Amino acid sequence: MNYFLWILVVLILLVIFRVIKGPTIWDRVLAFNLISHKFIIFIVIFASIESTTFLLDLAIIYALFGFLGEIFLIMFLADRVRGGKEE
Amino acid sequence: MTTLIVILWLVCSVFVIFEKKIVRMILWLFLSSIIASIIYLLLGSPDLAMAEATASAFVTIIFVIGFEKFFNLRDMKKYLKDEKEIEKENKFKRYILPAIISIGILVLFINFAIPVEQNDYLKNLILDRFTIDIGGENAVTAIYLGYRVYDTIFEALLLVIAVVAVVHMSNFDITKVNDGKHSELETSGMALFLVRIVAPITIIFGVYLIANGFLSAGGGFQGGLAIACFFVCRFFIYDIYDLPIKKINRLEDFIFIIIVAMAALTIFAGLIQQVPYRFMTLAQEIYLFVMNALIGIKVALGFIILFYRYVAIERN
Amino acid sequence: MIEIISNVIISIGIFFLIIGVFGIYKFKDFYRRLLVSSKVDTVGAITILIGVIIRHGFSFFSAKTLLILALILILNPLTAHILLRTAYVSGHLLENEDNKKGD
Amino acid sequence: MSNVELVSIIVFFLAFYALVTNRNIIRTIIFSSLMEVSVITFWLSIGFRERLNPPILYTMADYEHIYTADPVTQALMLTAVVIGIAVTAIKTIMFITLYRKYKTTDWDLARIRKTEG
Repeated sequence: MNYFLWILVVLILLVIFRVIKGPTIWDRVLAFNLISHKFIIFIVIFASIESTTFLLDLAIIYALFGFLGEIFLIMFLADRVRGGKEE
Repeated sequence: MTTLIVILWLVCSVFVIFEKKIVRMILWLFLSSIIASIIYLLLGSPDLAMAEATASAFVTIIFVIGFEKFFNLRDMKKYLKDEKEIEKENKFKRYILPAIISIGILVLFINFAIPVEQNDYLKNLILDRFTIDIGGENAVTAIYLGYRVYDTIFEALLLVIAVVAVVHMSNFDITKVNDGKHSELETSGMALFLVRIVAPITIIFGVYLIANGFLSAGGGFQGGLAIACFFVCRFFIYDIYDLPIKKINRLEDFIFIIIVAMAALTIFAGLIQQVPYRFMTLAQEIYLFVMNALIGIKVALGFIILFYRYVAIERN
Repeated sequence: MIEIISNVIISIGIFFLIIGVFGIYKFKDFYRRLLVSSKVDTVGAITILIGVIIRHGFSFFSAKTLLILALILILNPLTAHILLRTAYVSGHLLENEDNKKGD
Repeated sequence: MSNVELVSIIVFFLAFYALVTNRNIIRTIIFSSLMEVSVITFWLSIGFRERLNPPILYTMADYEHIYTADPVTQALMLTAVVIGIAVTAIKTIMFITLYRKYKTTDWDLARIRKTEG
């Protein structure tokens, strides 16, 4: 059961290369989305290893707040080509 | 396992520091503080992992909204050109001297600062006694609501001052800001529909975190931030300006006064000790729950005001 | 016995995640990458969480895992959708994928 | 000196070096919030052993509390996290008012324009 955590961390390491290399900002945000997704699964497996239920609250918080932070990053990254607000 | 994730955190912080574009820096900061939250979990503190996860989301939101008002976040080149205008003073004073100083302090700190043996006397004392003295099952909540209530009061006071500062520094008048359904965010219908589904979950989850803060991991702060997250989701659905910011501000100050009164009455005046022994645990649990609820609501109101003031700053 | 089944199911989920990571590096354009990885990731999450639910049987733990599963099912595709829509609307060109408009 | 402590000290001094040498106000805000995170990691990693379970009652199996995390530092750092958010909010709003007045994101230029103005 423990080596699942190791595999997940290695996967996160691989996805971080995409955050470094990503040509456009959108690839970086996509890679960040995948990383925060993998962390949720990391916590669920960690909680099931220790079989403590309150660690799952943490996974719910990760799902909600990771989503929220990302949404705002994406929303305000928009180039506002339509809005024509080119300072 | 922790060493691998800590190295991951080191990599992300190095990238935060040596990144040129502001947008990527904010993204790396968000990533590094989420990994730091995982490290807190592995170091044995789920409370802090929750607080750090919510902190990373709110800090990112504040940065993105704050900086986006003035720069188009994507091409920062136009705004960083004024760094070149000033003539470059000598490289040594600017870059190499601080490097030497910081490396010097780092080496000194590593060799001499940390005492090698750490005694666990205080830890064992508190872990044995906290259910009797203050009640509840979560040692962290028992500490910051029972043994160290002073610290919580001053921390709540600081939050009130932070909100007052933000309210006064962000000049905001409805007429100049283009009202209506905050037109820049033409989110798609599907996004609005699903955010409407997710939003109630956040507020129910916030109340759950506050309710059993003293039983399992959670507490006033994390619950309050989760409730504030509901209003951040609400920002997508409804207009920005229908929240009575001034009333909420006054309500928050009022709750702060109640917190101070509550702490003064029960802990300092020792009201709980006068309760007959049979009702002692009940009185303690009521006290912990009410304090957690008050702190949660205060933190939630504070961050709602913070968020709505930031969003409403008009862009010049 | 239950332990073995849940371990097998979780390892299948992890295999899906590996395919997701592979998908990021194989495809050259942002849109293809997004399409593959977010879909495969959600499927991986579903299998892993079902494996965890089976491991814990009928208990409070698996009820909470079910809530997390529902949240992931809603949030992950929604994030991918908003990302795709904002990228397209704000002018990330689709056709000439070799436009290295790095920003 | 567990490696979690070592890494958090290194990150602190990296952020300190970057904070001192850069001239952009936005970077100063970001690096100071990074320093806060590294300080909190340092504090938490003092009594660290490999497999620590949290200080919540029914997970504390052992009575000598060897494998239980230290609740004192956690309570201390919980308030530090929330103060970190509040201080970051104030820093950003101060930067916005400064930018609105002096139209620059550079410390030295702002000082020059302040003295000129």
